[in-house]
Order: sequence, then C-alpha cells, then structure tokens
Amino acid sequence: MAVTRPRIVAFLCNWCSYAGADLAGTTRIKYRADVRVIRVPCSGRVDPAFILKAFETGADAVLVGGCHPGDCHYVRGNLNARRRFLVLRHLLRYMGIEEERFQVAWCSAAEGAKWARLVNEVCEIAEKLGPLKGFKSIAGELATPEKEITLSGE
Amino acid sequence: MRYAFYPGCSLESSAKEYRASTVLVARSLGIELEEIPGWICCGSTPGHMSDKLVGIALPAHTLAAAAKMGTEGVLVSCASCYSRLRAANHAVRASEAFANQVALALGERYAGDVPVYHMLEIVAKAAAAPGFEEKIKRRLKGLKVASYYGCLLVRPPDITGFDDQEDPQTLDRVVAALGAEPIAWRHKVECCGAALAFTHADVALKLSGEILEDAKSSGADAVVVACPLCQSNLDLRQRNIERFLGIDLEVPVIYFTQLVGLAFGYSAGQLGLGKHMVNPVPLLKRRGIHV
Amino acid sequence: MTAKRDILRAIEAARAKGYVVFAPTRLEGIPLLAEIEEPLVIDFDHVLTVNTLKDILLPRCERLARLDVEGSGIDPTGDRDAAILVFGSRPCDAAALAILDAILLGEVRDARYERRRAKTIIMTVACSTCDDACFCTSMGYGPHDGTGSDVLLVPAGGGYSVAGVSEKGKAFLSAVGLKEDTGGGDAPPVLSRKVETGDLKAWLDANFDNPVWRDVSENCVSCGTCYYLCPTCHCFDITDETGGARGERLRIWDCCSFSDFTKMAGHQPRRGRHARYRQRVMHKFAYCPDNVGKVACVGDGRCIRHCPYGVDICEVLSKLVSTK
Amino acid sequence: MASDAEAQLREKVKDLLARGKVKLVLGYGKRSGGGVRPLFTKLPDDAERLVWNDQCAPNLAGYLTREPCLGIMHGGGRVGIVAKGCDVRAIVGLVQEKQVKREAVHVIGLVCDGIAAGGSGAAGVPSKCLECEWHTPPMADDLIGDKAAVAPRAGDALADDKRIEGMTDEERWQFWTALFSRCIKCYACRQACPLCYCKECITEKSRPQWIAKSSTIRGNLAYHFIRAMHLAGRCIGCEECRRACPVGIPVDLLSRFLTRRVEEAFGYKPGRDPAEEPFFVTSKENDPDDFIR
Amino acid sequence: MARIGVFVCWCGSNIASTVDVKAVADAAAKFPGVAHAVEYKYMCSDPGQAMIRQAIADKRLTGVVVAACSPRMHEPTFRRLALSAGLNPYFVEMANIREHCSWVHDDRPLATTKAIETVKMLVEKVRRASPLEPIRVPVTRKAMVVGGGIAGIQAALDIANAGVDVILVERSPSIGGHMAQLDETFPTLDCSQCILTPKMVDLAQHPRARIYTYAEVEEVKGFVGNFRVTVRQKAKTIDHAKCTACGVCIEKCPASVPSEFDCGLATRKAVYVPFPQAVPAKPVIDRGACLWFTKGRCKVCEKFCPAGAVSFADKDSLVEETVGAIVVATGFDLIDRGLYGEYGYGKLADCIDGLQFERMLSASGPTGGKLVKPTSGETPKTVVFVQCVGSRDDSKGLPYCSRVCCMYAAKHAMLFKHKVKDGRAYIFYIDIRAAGKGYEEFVKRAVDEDRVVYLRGRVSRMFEKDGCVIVKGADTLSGQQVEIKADLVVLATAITGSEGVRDLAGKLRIGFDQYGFLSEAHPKLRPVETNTPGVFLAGACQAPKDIPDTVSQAGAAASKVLGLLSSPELVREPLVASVDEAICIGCFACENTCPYGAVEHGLRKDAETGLEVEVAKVNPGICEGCGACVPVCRPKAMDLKGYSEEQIYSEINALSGRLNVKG
Repeated sequence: MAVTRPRIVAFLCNWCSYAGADLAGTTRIKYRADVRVIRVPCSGRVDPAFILKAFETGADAVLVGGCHPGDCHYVRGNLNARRRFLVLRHLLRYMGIEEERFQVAWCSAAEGAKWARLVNEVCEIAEKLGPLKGFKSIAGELATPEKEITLSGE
Repeated sequence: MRYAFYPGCSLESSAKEYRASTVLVARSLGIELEEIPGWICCGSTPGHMSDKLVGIALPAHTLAAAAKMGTEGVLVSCASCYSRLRAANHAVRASEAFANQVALALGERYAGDVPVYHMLEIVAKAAAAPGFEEKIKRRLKGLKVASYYGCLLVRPPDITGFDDQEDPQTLDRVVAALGAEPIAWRHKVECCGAALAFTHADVALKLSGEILEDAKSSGADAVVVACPLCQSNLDLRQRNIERFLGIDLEVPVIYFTQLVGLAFGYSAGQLGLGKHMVNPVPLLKRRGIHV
Repeated sequence: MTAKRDILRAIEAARAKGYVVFAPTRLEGIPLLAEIEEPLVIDFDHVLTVNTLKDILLPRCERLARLDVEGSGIDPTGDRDAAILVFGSRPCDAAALAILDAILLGEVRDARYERRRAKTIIMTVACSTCDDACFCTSMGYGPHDGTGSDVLLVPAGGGYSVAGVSEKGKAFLSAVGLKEDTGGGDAPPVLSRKVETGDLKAWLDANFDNPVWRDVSENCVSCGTCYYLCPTCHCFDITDETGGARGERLRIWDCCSFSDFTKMAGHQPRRGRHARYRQRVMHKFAYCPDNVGKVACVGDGRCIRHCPYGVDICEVLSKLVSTK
Repeated sequence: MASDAEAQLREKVKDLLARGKVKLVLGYGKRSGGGVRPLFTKLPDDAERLVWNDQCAPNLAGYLTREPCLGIMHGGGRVGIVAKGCDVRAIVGLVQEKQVKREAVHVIGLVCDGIAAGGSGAAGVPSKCLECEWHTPPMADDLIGDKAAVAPRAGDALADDKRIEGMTDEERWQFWTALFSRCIKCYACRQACPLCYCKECITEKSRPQWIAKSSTIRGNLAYHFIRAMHLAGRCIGCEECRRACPVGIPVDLLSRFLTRRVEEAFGYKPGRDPAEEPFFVTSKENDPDDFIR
Repeated sequence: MARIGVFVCWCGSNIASTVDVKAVADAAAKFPGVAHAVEYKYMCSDPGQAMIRQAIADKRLTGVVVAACSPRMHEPTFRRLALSAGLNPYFVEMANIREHCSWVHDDRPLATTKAIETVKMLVEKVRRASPLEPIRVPVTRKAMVVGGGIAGIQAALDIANAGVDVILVERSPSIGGHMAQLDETFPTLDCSQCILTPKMVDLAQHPRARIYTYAEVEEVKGFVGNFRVTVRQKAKTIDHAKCTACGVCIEKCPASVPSEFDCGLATRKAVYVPFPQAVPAKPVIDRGACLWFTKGRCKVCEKFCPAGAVSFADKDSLVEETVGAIVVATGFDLIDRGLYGEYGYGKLADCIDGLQFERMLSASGPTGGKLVKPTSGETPKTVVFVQCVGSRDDSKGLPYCSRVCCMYAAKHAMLFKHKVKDGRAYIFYIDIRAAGKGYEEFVKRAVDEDRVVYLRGRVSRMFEKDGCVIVKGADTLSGQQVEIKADLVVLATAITGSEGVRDLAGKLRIGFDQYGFLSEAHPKLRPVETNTPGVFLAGACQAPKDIPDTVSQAGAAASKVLGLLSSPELVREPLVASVDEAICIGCFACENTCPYGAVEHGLRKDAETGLEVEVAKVNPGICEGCGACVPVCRPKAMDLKGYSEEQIYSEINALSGRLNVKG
C-alpha cells in the first residue's frame, strides 16, 4: 500500500487562473497530479465555507487562484475576496490548522508556468505538514474509506 | 503674547539693525520676545546641502530648546532661518524613522510640534487687527516701495505655507497699512542669489541686479525686505551691481521692521537706518517723511 | 444510615458488573451529569446539574441509521447494550422520567427510549439545598420525592438513608450489596417559591388567542436554552448528514422556540415568538394533561435559572391566570 | 454614582414616553431572585420600575430587530433604548447594515465603568470592560451619568488570546474541539447576538448543508467556524453570546479575535460610525496582500 | 433519479496515452446517478457528437459529462449539442482531463486517478444542476449619443448608417465640439472644418438621426436594452420651426459677451449662432446675457424678426426617450491657465492657450486667420510654445500625459512659421511623444524645414516687460538658463474630462477617475465598454485622444451598440445571481459588493410579522454573474445559477474518500 499522497483542492477563477492552468497544459508543463480543480467564475465567489468543507472532506491543503489585482474580469471580485481570505487564514491558525494549508495566489492566463510551480509548492507544503488529522479525527461516521481500483491496462 | 525669539547668526552680525527694529516693533505691538537659551545656527543652505541629517538636526536642536519654554511658538526674522526651522518641523513629522535619527543626534526626542512664525506673519496679523491704526505716528504717505519676499519665505509652499508662492501679498498689505504705496512688480519672489554670492559672484550680481532694476523701473523708491541675506545682497553689493551691469540704481533696501518702526515713530538711529550702504534717509526726506 | 463510603463501594460494584455509570461532576466549573470512570470525581456542590437525565435516555444526538451509497446501503444502528447506572440525579429529574415515560411509552412506544430506560437504574440523591428558582413543591413534587427513581438516597447526618423505590431498584440494591435503611433522613430544605396558578388548565383552554401571550413572551429571544435544559421537553428533529458517499440519519433535539420548528412541510405554523412561546406553555400545562394526564413540568427551575433574558415561567403562569 | 443616574434615567424615560417621543423604551428591570432583566417600558409610570446598576449586562440592541420594536419602527414610531457604550456599537452596526434606521431609535446612553464581575458568563471582570474604549457611549441622543466617575478596571483583556496564541497548533485544535464538544446547539449564542439578525440562519439550510445540524463535534465545530467568519469585523464584543451560553463556552473568543485582526489589517473597527460601510463589502487596492503568492 | 451519461474522450492519444480512459469510463459507470459511461476517440468529432446525441435519446439521459479538453474550449460545442438533442444545455459539464490532466502528468495511475475523481466531481455538479433558460431582454432598437463632438458625430453616423435610429444630445447650441474650433490638423495639415462640417451636415440630414442641441441628459432610468433617458431641452427662445436663419436678430442685438467658441478672443451677441457653419444654423438666446431676461427691457430681436420666431415665453422642456444603448462622448476641457502663478495666473494678455491659438489661426476666427499680439494687435515675431502645462506635473498639475500637445505644439509652431516667415518659434518640452502614423516625421519637419527651436526643459517663470513676455526657462540639454523676450506665449494646457461629466457618470452608474475621465470596463479587453452594460465610451471622455484615435474609438463604440441592438431581444447567459426573497433580510451587503449595480430593492411581506420589508432583487439584465454577492450573504439568500452553492458543495463533497489506482 503506497504512502498516502497529499490532497490539494484548488478553486480557480474562470478567467485567469483556470485559463493559466489550461496554458500549462497546452505548453505541456508537467506538475504533480495531487491537485483537484473546481472552477468558479471569480475568486470573489469563493466562500469560506468552501474551504472548511474541503478540509472536512479530506483536503490537506486548499489553493485559491484569482486574477492579479486590476485584471479581475469582474473589476474587484478578487480584492473583496482578498479581505475574506486574510481573515480566514487567521481563523484557521487560531483554531489550530496551520495557515499554510490555505494558500491564495494571483495567477494570470499567461502564467501557465506559475500555476505548475504553485501546485508543486503547495504539494510540498502539504507534505511537509503531513496529513491534516484534525478534521479526519472528528469526521466520525462520515470518514469515507479509501478505495482501490486497478488499471484495465492496455 | 510671548514668543521664543530666534535671532539667528545674521541678526547678531550683519543685520544688527534688523534685530533692533524687530525688537522695537515687537515691543510696541505688545509682543514679548524671549531669546531661546542656547540657540545655535540653523545651518542655512550649506547645512542641508551637505547632509540632510545635519540640515535638520541643527534647527531641531534649537526648536527642542524652544519647546521647553512654553511660549506661543518660535518667532524668527530671517527668512532662511525660518525656512530651515519649518523644514525641521516638517521632516520630523513626516517620517518617524527620520525623527528617530534626529533624536539620536540630539540626544532627546523632538516631536516637531513647536509652531514657527516669521516676524512678518505676526506684524501682518497685527496690521490687520483693530488698534493698529492708533499706533501709527508717521504715515509713510507718498513712499513707493517694492515689497520683496525672496525665495525662501514662500517656498516650498508645503513647508512655509506662508502665502501664495508666486504672487504673495502679506508684505504689500503691511506696507499699505503704513500709508506707503506697494508697487506692482515682477521680481517679488525671485532669488537674489545669496547662496552663490561668494562662489559665483557674477550670477549673484546678475540676479540681484535684475531685481533692483525691475523695482526701480516699476517706480519703486525703495525695496522692502524680510530677510537679512536679501538685504545685504541687494544693499551691500549695490555698487558692484551697478558696475557689473553698467547701470545706475541708488535704491535703498530697507527691512520691513524698520519701515514699521518708522511709522511707529522710532528714530532713524533707533532703527539703525544709517547702517545701510544706500542711505534711505535722503529719500525719506524727499518724500516728506521726517526722521 | 449508610455511610458514603459504602455507597461509593456499591457504585464500584456496579461498574464491575459492567454498568456504565453517570454521575454529577464538574467540567470547567460547570456541574454536569457525565459518564465517570471513577467515583471520586463525583461532586455534589450544586443544586442541580445543568443537564438532565434526558441527556442519557433521550440523547441530544442519536444515530438512527448509517448509509453508504457506494457500499452497504442503509443499515439501522442501535447503541451500546451496557446497563446504565445514574447516580446522584435529583428527585425533580427523576420525576421528569415518569412524565417522559407517560409520553414516550404510551400507545406509541419509542423503542430506543424504552430499551435504554429498561436497562437504566436511577439512583436519586435527594436535595439538601435549593435555590430561588426551585419550585418543585408547587408542581406537586418535593426535595425528597421518590417519583421516577429506582433508588432514593436521602441525606442523613454524614451519610444517606437508602430506599429501593422500584422493584428494579430493590433488585439492584441487593445485586450491589446495599441494604435498605429507611431510617429518617435530614429535614428537606424549604423552598422560597410558591406558584399560585389557580385553575391554569381552564385558563389556557380558554385563552389561546389572548393578547397577553405577546407581553409574557417579550423578553424571549427564541433560543433553545429552556428547552434543551428542561428534563421533560422531548421534541426532536431527524436529520441526514452526509460526507461523500457516506452519511448518517440522526435524531436530534428540536425546540418549539426555533423559527424553523416543525417547518419540515415548508410552512411555519406558529408565526411569531409569542406563538412559539405559547406552544411551549400550552404543551406543558394543557396538551400533556389532555394527552397523558400529567403536567409536563417538575419545577426544577432550570428554565428560570439559565434564561439569559430572565423569562420566569412562574411569573408567566401567575400573570396568565391573573389576566382576564 | 449609579443611583443618581438611575433617577435621571427614570425621569428621562418617563418624559420621553409622556411626550410621545417614543412608543417604547427598552431598559432594565429587577429580576426575581436578584440581578436584572430586560424591561419593556411602555407607560410613563413603568419608568419607575427601571433600574441601572453594575448588573445591567444584557445588550438590549438585539430586541430592535424583533417584535414589537420592528412593528413600531415600521409604523414610523420610535423606540427608546437604554444603552451602554458597547450596546451602542451594536446599534451602530444595525444601522450600518440597514436593519434599523438611525432616526427610528432614541439612544439613551449611560456612562458605564464596567459591569460586575461574572457579569457576562465568565468569572471575573468581563474582558469587554477591561478593553472598553466606550465608557461614554458614542451616538447618544441623551447621555446620562458622570464621565469623571469612570475608573478603568485592572486586568488583561487579552489574557485568553495570549494563552491560546501560546499553544501549538496541535494544542489549539485540542482546546477548541474539547470546548465545542460541550456545545448543545441550543443557539443561545446566536439568538443573544445583536448582530445575528438573520431571519433564517445558514445553520437551518439543508441544501446544501454547509453546517451539520447535529451537535456532534463535527457539527459544532462547523457552526462556530462559520459563525466566527460571519462576525469577523462585525462583532462588537458585547459578550452576550458568552453570557447566554448555558454550558459556559466563551463563544466570543473567535469572533473577537478575528475582529482584532481586521482592525490591524484594515484599520476598521465595527460599530464606530453609522455612515461607515461594513468592511467586508468593500476593498481597497492597497489592502494587505503579503500572504498571497 | 438522475440518469447521467459520461463520455470519456481519448482525444486521439492526447488523453489516452496518459489516462486509462477505459478505467475512467468503468469507474464512472459505478458512480451514483450515472446511467451510461463510454469512451471514444474524438468526442468533438461528428461521429462522437452523434454518439452523444443518440445516447441522450436512447438512454433518456438527464445530464451529460464530457471528460475531454478544457471547457473553455468545447463547452459551447457540447451545450449546443445537448440543446439540439432536447436536453437543457446547463445539464452538460466538461471534465477537463486534457489540459488539466493528461498533458501535465505522466504517471499513468495518478493521472487516471485524477481523471476519475474529476469526472466524479462533475457528475455530482450535473446532478445538482437545474435547467436554465437564456435571459431575454427586449431591446429598443434605438441608441443615444451624449456629446456632439467628432466622437459623438462619428458614432451617431455609424449607427444611423447601419439603419438604427440614433439620438444625439449636445449641450451647446451646435454640434461640432472642439474639432470645429481647430484650424488645420496634424499630421496632414488638412483643414479641420473642411473634414468635419460635411459630417455635421450628413448627420443633421440623416433620416435615422435626431439631434437635440442646447440640451442635456436630466435622468437615466432602466438598463441595457431599455434605458429611459429624460432629456432637458433648454429654452432656445427662438422657434426653430419658424426661424429662417436670416440673422437679423443677431445683427440688431445690443448685448454682447465673450464668445465661448472663440475662447474669449472675440465677443458674440446674446442671441447667437456659435460659429458660421454651426448645425443647426439657427440662433438661440443666451438668457444669461439677454437684456430682456437680465434687465427686463429690449426685445429688439422680436421687433425685427421677420418670421416672428422669437418667443420669450419659451420654457425648458423635458423629453423622455427610450433607447437600447448609450454612447458617452462628452469630450474634454483644458485646465485653467490661472492655476499657474509662475505663468502669470492667466493675467498675462499675451499668453494664451492652445485652443485660443487655434482660433487665431482659423480663417473664420476672430482675427480672420491673422496672428496678432492681443495687447498691441501687431504680428508676433517671437512665439514661445510651452508644453506640459499641467500635464506630467505632480506638484500641482496632473500626473498623466495629455497626449496631443506634443503634436499640436509642433503644428502650431509650423503654422506660425508659415504665416510669419521671419518669425522665431521656440518650444519648451519634456519629451517629444510622437507615436503615431506620420507623427515623428511631422515633428521632424517642424525642426528641419520650419526651423522650430526645441528646448528641453520647463519654463520657470514669465512676466510682462516693456510690452513683451519675458520667458525664463532652462535648456537642460545645454545646461543653460534661457530667457526669451517673446511677443506671444502659447501654453499647451493639460486635458481633463469635460465639466459636468461626473453628474452624468452618476446618472449612468459608470465610474470615473479623479481627473474626470470615465472608466472603461477593462483597461485592455473592454476599452469602450463600461461597467454598466449598454453604456459605451467614445473619444476624449475616456482619456486624452487625438482625432484619429477618437474617430476609431467612436467606430468601435458604434459597432458595440450595433451588435447589442442587432436582434430584437438581448440574449444573455443565464448564469446570474438570484435572491430567495423569503430568506433575505435586506442588509444589502450584496448591493454594496456588486460592481454592476445589478442589485435592486424590492418588497416582501414578512410571513412572521406581516410587515412589508425591503429585500434585495437581482436584475438579470444587468448581473454579470461573478458571484461576489454570494459569500457576503450570510443566510445564503443569494445564490449563483450555474455555480450554485449546492453544485459547488457536491463537487467538494465528491472528493471525500480517496481513490488509489494501481498500475
């Protein structure tokens, strides 16, 4: 049984970071496969509840990607979000969840390479900190066990 | 009203008459001047040209001393000192980091909270206030003067905040209050070149020359100043200027305090009018002002 | 008179026999009935614990079923079978059980409650003190009342006089080697409160729409404190909670003062704070008498003691009956 | 001296009601068996039953968003409210968030030098009184009491904070889970909070259910987590939640901690100025962003 | 029960080489709610699409997840497909297993795991999707242009020529704007009037165009597709229906005031036509100057008017126009010379600004095109042009570059030299910004052919001396102090947004900066749009611009308008926010957060209290769907269609329980 790899959940705004991740693809920049992407229209759409839920459901780190200030497709969605995220990081730390587990990044549609780098960095952070035990310990009945399947292999 | 008086070096030497007249005028205006104990040179232009900290620490030292006197604020007669003292206030208030450097240099903390006034501000305030009229013994009727502010009194605006930097009126209003006629001219805020007087005499002479020339051609009998450096530049060097530009000027350069003093009835002697290179007394006589 | 020591021994004996023991103890200064590992943490320095026997017999959160959509599907779950000994609950709390029994074990029987009730011994320790919120006597009970208890211990000198109240209780006593000694205990404390409610029931039946309901509920901010701490309140809600493919169906307490109470059908039948507060009073003092012949209040006074805004059921009742 | 203030208060309220300036005054009355409780004063004569002393912990602002106050205000009437500095900040918050019209409330501000020890749940002097900068209520239509009499209390308002900050992440997690596992989800904290005025709380939402309804530690933690976020930069630290909690959880710790952080980062203090925009609905180009990659 | 179809694409080998597509399909088949899961070489190919269409029909699918490339690539394709197959397009989601997976990972098991989990998330999202219908806003096929300068005229003409009705509102009595004041234009030196006036006439005569001159926008209601604009028609006091433009009134009028059009270099009468080629060519009475309105006597014009067109009873009138789109083309103003003390506070008579010089140059101008020294009337021999007066001057001016001064200063100097052969022209500049077709060459010509002297430096001071203006400045290249005895000084004063534009911006709910320039929706990608859908910008109202840029932006704005009005109704993606009014408590955090002003106030009767309470309402015609309003809504009364709370929740939820794929 392989060591459990970190699980990163990423919320990417449709216009910059998601497009940036697309660019990483079209330019074939390789990065770690431990990230799961959820597409949102704007980083301003990201609610603290999303991050909480992501941790509850087993994320070791969460990454939110938005447009650089001034480039927001919706003018200032990313700036409003920035305030919330700052507060959220304080809350996480205060509650005993290492704040590094919650990362925010501005990543433009042209920054495919940055996206790749971000994923790798956040993965390393998550590995350094180890699995997020706290939420697993309180999941109780809802702790879903790991599943295994084997490749059809052709 | 009690002010901490900062004479500055010039008033101790080349501008004794400025000091004398300042003191007299203050007295008649019921202003108590208390010299700041242990005041030192403001550093003037050489000070801040050589090093910012020096340029600020020097005036700050004096201000710190003044702060302990619990007066209305510092009263200063020299435009250059005025500018440096205010610059010091401005600098320590602008940056805490810098304020700390200054504190280290002084060995004490100065908050930059002592108000600094130029004698002209005070006199102008008085002149606008009721009761000034009564003080006037001699109306300076018929005397046409060019009120000259020079560069430091009104610049830079965010430090002196004194009056409009391009077309100030304070001095003109004072002159008018004395019954004299302030003429309209163009060089009221031009630089007299004092700082270059020794290094590039030619420049200084040219600049000062233009000022005097304009004053004269604009119909002024005399130039009224509020700065010892301007005064010496325009008065002391007038002969050189005439030679340098090959023109004839003969324009008396008088401190505004002397002018006010005259109006208040002090004698030429008390006001040190005789100390000037271009003697203003004949002019005054011509204008029927008997001193 | 039985010495405290012997009582503690008996508790140990019960634990040895596999009883899970609940007793009053302190958690960061808060007196609570909690499962204890050893008798020495038992603490009686209080009038009443904040929580009640409801916590044990009708817990605030009880799993009814597990579900796993990707696996076994739904499977109903019971809880642990161990017998329970509750030591040191007060007469009023025990009396509340008699009321809950009447309600939950009537023609519709709550199986889970019944199962747990059957395997639980209530070893009541009668009150030697009371405070100005207590009004059990006004509700027809008292500081030394045995209603609902299996065993009643009445403080006597340094120790207790022991009495088996129910058959179950007597059997338990002999099982853990305690003899009954009904030698007179200390005198019961005297309550300061006396509630004059006249013919409350008649008034309630006649005054459902009386505007006075608005006045008496003014202070109420619709929190659940009075309900959650009440030994007889028993309304519940059923909720499904899921995570990924897993989930569980839970029975949790619900409270008639909440704005979403019985809103399941998408409609709130009780509009306004006053209507919901009225529901609470009606339920206790009118509906229960109608349905099970018992007033659903034992006068433990928790709702008065803990109400953050000073709603006082006794004052309310007197105000009601004195209103035309 | 409280008793003077109390007399003045009664006079003032009597007068306000008599002259019909207000339809109702929210104040404090005696509670049977000691202490005080909210008193709805409607008739001039009721004013006699008002009390003012160091027991007057409850923040009455919460009633402004409930009946009967709502009805009165909607009908164009005004409601009077007896308020300490901390309480007034809650009213300011309600005005900022368009729940109450400034002109619809008549604030009777009382100079307060802190309420009695144990006054808000926790033993000892409430930390809100230790850190109080609002002994004299801002935004009062009438001000009662002697400013000079205000004496600062001894004690460290941030003691809890320092203790918690001192822990390791692991210890902190243990601390909070232990604390919140005690929570019985009676929502007294929510109902007591003057700024939790939502008609339907997000805890009641089941599609989706961000917050598990059950009072399992899972559900409790989620509840207090989201609650803290909802009050970050809004909590005015009146400690009603703490006072209301029947199982003695210092519920206000999280929201007050966050509100302090908000002040550090954005220079925003809740309940300061009715005209101010709530901080979470705005943003500035130069907001701190050093945590962003 | 959901019946979702999962279609895993190989994308040839692009996906299949790294992701075990079969394993993905097999795993997907087991997901709750999945009724059908297959993999295929090219899902976007015709056979691929046919396959999906077939499956939707045969398997009665309620939702589709296509696991392939980025949704930014093919989402529209597959949503269109669904529509054609009778499935609501918003029941289609794409799992990005190419750009986000096969192309960026090479470990087959890990990539496959990611692919499977990604599909799972989107299956969950589709399960929680709800059918959405595109938002259709009826559109009034009519546009309004505010401002009658070259920008407004061009935009209006382009719109009208495309067969769409257009209304132009101009504040002054004639259209034409600043361009009408100009003499010749850089870099071609063709006569401004000659190229402008034909356009003015075209517009005036255009069957689809209507012009309100001497009118202003009073109020704007409604939103994109249906703005209801109230226009205030100021009283002209001359009935243009009757007026024959004979001009007698003007001739006879005794009252004259400085002419705005001639920048105060000449006067005009109280009853006046701003300039000869004005459109309309009929006069108005300036009530501020008219003796009848100021002193209550005169009425000479009335006496002499042969047409009886003068009506002193005339009043301002309010007209409401409904239009689908609005172009703002309010142009610019020059800052006041008076700000500059060192340049004599605007008191020096022989020191004028660029526009005044243009008027002097103009053959139809106050001097008939003759350059004169205002004080003496003589021909100036030495002229000094000063650039960046206000522009690029942080200390008391404006930080930005006004963009046209470099060019017009060169032009001015050139034209001066053409008129005064023996004249001397000096230009003080900071940098020469001649970026534009033929611009650099133009400046070079000024230097080489017309011998204009460029001095790099600022002018420190100027004053009048014996009938001349003494200009003192620095030539920073030679390091010399320079002093020029000039007959005339021309200041290139900075350009700012035109006066009153802030009010207008408020009415239109569009942003502006501190200098009065209106804000575009996006500095790069939406330069002519604003944050209010349906409102567009043209010309210098957005930033300083020269004529070519202005005209092209006007064209751009016009084409945006035409695009918007091209169909009878405006169809917008239904991915917008909406409020559950039963839950909303009316804190209006959403309103403060919304950058588009899409949140409006509505009323709800509260079931509990029976009171009428204010609640938020989203105007789907305005909402852009960013969702910024949702996180600030604490009770979650607000939600965003297409990215709903439930959908995102289930996406996250789908991730619980790890999956390990063994190689």
